[in-house]
Amino acid sequence: MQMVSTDIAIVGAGGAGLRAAIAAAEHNPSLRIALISKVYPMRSHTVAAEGGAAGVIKAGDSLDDHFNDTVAGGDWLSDQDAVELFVETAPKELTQMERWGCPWSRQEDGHVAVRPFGGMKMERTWFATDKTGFHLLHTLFQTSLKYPPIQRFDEYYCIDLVVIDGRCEGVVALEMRTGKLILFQAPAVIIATGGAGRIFPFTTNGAANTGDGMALAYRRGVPLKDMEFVQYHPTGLPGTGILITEAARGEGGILVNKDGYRYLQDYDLGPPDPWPRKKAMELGPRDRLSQAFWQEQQKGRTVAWPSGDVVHLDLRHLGEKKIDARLPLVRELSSTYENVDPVREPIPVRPVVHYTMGGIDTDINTATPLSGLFAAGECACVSINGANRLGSNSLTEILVFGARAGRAAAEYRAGNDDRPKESELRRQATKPRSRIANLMQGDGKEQVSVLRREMNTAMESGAGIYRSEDSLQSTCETLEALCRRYANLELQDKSNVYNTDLIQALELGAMLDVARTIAVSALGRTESRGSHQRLDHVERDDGNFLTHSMARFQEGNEPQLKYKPVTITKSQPAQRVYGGAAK
Amino acid sequence: MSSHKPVFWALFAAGGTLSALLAPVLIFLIGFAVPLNLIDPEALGFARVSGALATISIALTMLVIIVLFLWHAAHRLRVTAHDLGWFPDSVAVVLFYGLAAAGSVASGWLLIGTT
Amino acid sequence: MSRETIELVVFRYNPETDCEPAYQRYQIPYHHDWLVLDALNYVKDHLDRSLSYRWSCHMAVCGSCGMMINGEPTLTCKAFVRDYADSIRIEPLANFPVERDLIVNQDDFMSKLASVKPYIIDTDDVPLSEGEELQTPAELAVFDQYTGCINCLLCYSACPQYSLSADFIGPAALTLAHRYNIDSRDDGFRQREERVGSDDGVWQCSFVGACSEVCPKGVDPAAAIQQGKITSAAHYFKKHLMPWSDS
Amino acid sequence: MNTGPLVRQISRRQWWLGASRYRRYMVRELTSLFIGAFAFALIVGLWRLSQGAQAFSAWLDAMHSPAGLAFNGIALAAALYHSVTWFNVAPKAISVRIGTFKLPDSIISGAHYAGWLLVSILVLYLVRV
Repeated sequence: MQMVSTDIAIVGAGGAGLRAAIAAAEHNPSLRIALISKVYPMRSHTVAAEGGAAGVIKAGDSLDDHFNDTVAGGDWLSDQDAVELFVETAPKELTQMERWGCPWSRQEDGHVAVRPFGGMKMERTWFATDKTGFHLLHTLFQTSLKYPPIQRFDEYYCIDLVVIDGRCEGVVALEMRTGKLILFQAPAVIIATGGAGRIFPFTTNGAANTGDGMALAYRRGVPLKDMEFVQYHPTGLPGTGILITEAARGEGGILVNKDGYRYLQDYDLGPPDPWPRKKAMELGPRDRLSQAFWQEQQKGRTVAWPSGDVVHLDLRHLGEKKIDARLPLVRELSSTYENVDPVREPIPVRPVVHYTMGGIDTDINTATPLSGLFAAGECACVSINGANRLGSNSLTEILVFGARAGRAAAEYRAGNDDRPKESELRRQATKPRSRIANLMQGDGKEQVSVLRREMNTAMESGAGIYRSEDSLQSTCETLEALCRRYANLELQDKSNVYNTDLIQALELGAMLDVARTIAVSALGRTESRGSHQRLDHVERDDGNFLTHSMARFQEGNEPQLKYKPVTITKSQPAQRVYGGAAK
Repeated sequence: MSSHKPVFWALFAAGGTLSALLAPVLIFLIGFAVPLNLIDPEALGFARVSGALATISIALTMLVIIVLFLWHAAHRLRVTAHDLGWFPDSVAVVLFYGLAAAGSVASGWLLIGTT
Repeated sequence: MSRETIELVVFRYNPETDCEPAYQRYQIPYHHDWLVLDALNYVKDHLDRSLSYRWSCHMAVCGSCGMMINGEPTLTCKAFVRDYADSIRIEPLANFPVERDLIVNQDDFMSKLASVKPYIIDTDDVPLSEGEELQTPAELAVFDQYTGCINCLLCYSACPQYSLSADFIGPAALTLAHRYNIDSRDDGFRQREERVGSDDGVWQCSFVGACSEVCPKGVDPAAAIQQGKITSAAHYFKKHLMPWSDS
Repeated sequence: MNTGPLVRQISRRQWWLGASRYRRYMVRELTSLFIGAFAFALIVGLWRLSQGAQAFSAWLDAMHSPAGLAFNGIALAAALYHSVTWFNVAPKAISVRIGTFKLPDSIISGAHYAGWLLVSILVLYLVRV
C-alpha cells in the first residue's frame, strides 16, 4: 500500500476543511497538509448555502444578542461556552473572508451589508446576494491555492482512520481514479465532511452528503452527539427539495396557506405585523416553521401540488428589482425547476431535510475524545446549534471552528513527534483492505439502491418532523434489518477506475450507521425540544433531558446511548418566545 | 512570457472596426454603383480621383483604410491557418504579415506619388 | 403525472476492459419534471450499476455534472428530459481525456487555474482589526458577474482553441484572473499578467464566443477575455512606449 | 489491462464542421480574405491610377467585368457579414458602467449600427457631390 507522509490530514475540502487547511498553513508554513476529499473542493456542498453568515458588526447589535438568539434558537441545548466563543470570533472570520475577496453585498457607503434572518433579533447576516455559500467556498478554495503547504488529494474516499494505542495516526483512503488504497500517515487528522442529509429521501443536500466522516469517527469509538436533532428547512421546492433560502423571508417574503392566509400567526408567531418584525412570523426559527407546516397539512389547509402538499412563499410585493438584486438565485431556481417566476407567482414550498445539528462529539477546541482527531463543521457537534440551528449560523460555524481546528491540529502536531512504526501503520491498514475486498467479491443478492431507498423511507416515516415511540421503534427495526442485509450486497461493477458502485456502497454503509444513531437517539429522548418533536412526549423536559445524547458504536449492535450535561454559562433555560410576545 | 501579439491584435482590431464601418459602402460604391447607374461615372473618373488624392488628408485617409484592412485580414488569416493547421505559425506570420507589410509599403509609395 | 419513455444513448468506456469507447442504449420511463441527471440516476439505480458519472448538488451550482448532451456541453441537472425528442445522446465533456464512461480528467484545468493566481493579492496589508475594506456597490458591480463561475468546464468543452492548443489557459481560468484584476481590493495585475498576457493566455483566444453561449450561469467568459486583451494591450504599449512609467 | 484515460483526437482540418456555431465562426474569419483582397484591388487601382487615365479606366472596367462583379458580390456579402458579427460582439469588449448601472448590450450594438449607417451615408454623399 502506498504511503503518504504528512503532518495533518484533513478529510473533506468544503468550507470547514479549506478553512482548516489555510489556518494550519498560516500557523506553521513548514507543515505538510493533506487535504483529502471525495469530490473536488468546489463541488462540496458548502456551495449550495444561500442566505448568509451571521456575525455582529453593526451599531446597535451586540454579541450578547447573538448569543441569546442562538441559545434560545437551540432550545437551550447549546453549550454556552462554545456559543460565547463563536459569537466573539464570528465578525473576525467574516472580515477575513472579505479580505480574501469574498464579494459580500455592500451598502452604498461601501460597508458590508447585513440582512435579517430567522430567530435573530437584529440584522446581522452578511450575504453575497443569495449565493453566500458558493462565494465563501470559491473564495476559500481559490485562496487555498496560495499556500504551498496544502497538498490536495481530490477524489479520494476515506475509508478508515488509523488508530494506534488510542491515538489517531492517519487515514486510509481509496483513490477513486485508480481504485488504489493509500495510507496517509498523519499525527493529526481533522474531519470536515459535512452533513448526512442523504439519509432522508427529501433533502436539500447534495449527493455527497452521506455522513462519511461521522461514520469514520463513530466506528472508531468517538460518540456521535445529539443526532436526533435533524433540521427541516421550511422552504424547499416540492419536486426536487431544492433550497429556497430563508433570505427570501428575510427580504420580506411571506408564507400563506391555500386560503392566502398567513398561517404562522396561529402558531405563537404572530401577530402578522406590517413588515418588518424580527423573530416573528416568517422570521421565526426553522423548527417552528416546519412544524407549523405539518400542522397546517393535518388541518387540510395546504395547497395540493403535483409533487405533494405545499404552501406558498409569496415574494411578489418585493418587486422585480429587489428580487433580482437580492435573490437572483431564488428566481433562477424557481423558474428553472418549478417553472414559477417569483416576480409574478408565489413559489410552492414545503419543509425539507436540511441540516444535522448533531455530529462528532468535540470540545470547544474541536478536539474529539480520540487523541489526534479533530472535527469541524456540520459533521461535528461542538455544540453551538443545540436542538435547532438558526439560519446563517452554519456558514459562520465552518469558518470559526474550521480555522480553530486547523490551528488546534497544528499545535497538536507540534507537541507529538514520536511516530508509530511503519510496520504498525501498515498492519492497521489491512482491515479497510479486506473490507473493500469483501464488498467487491460479495455475491449476495442485495443492491445498494434498494437498501438506500428503504432506509430513506424508514427515516422519513419514522423520524421526520414529528416522531413517536412506535414510529421510531419501527424505524430502528428496519435499520437493523438493513444493516444485516448490507452484508449481502452484491456489486455489479468489479472494476477499479471510478467504481461509483463501490463508492455508493461505502456511502450507504456510512449512512446506515449514522441513521441508526439518529433513530436510537430520538427514541431515547422522551421529550420535545427544538427540531425533535415527539407526539407522545410533547413537552420539553429539562429535569431529565437538559443533556446531550451520546451514541456510541457497538459492533453488530444498536448504538449505546449515554447522556452528558449541557454547559450553561449565563443563560438559564427559559421558554422560547417568538412573535408578539417576544418583546 | 509576455507576448508581442498586442501589436498585431491592435492593428487587427482597428482594421476590423474600420472595415466593419467602411468596407460594405466602399465595395458597393466602387463595385456596383457605376454598373447599376446609381452614380455619375465621372464621380469615380480619373480626373476626380487623382484630383482628390492630391489632397494630403484624403490620400492619408486612403492609406489608413488600405493598411488597416490589410493588417486586419493578415491577422485573421494567421489565426485561421492555426485553426485549420494549414502550416506552422511561423510560416503564417511571414506569409500573411509579409503580404500586409508589402501592401502597406506599396500603397504608401503609390499615394506619395499622387500628392 | 405523465410517464413516457425515452432512449438514452450513453458513451461507455472502461480503461480496464475496453480499447475503444462504445455507445450503450437504455430505454427508460420518465416523468415530466425529470432532468437528464434523473434519467442517468434511474439507469444507475435500476438498469446498470456499472455506469459511472459525477454529480452532487442537483441545482446547477456545484458544477460536477457537465456532459455533452446531443453534442452540446450541458449541465445534466439543468436540462429536462422532456425537451428532447425520442433519444438523448450523452457523452463525456469534449476536449478532456476520458477516465471512465462520463467522467473526464480535470487536472489540466486545476493546474491552469492555480497558475493565474486566482486570489486577492493585496500589497497594503492592513491588519484585520481595522475591519472590512470598503467597496461600493458600483465597485462590486464591475467584477460581480465574473464571480459567478462554477468551474463546470462547459466553456472548455465548447472552446475550439482549447482543443487546438493544449497550453491555452482557457475561458474559466482567464475569467477568474480578470475577476481579481478588476476587483478594487486587488493589486495583483502585474503578477498575473506574466501568465494572462502570454501567448497561452488571452492572446490564444480567437473570440469564437462559444464559451459564453454554453455558460450555464451567464458569466460571459468571452467578454472577460476581450476586456482582458484590452487591458493587457494597454499594459504592453505603456511598458514599451513609455518605459519610464510605472506600469 | 489498463489502457488509461481515453484521449479523443479531433480533426485539425474538419473540427469546425461539427457545430453550426463553429461554421459561423469560420465564415466570419474567412470574411477577412475578401477584406484583404479588396484592399489589394484598391492598391492595384492606385497603381493603375499612377499610369494614367486609360490604365485607371481599364482597372475600373475590370472591376465591372462579370468576373469583377462576381468578386465584388462575394466581397460585399462577406463585408456585410463581417460588419454584423463585429457590431454584435462589440458589447463584449466595451463595457459601459454608470455606478451599478450597466449600459445594455443592445444600446452598445445599436450605437455601432447607427454609426455604420451614418458613415455609409456620409461616404455616399461625399462621393456623389
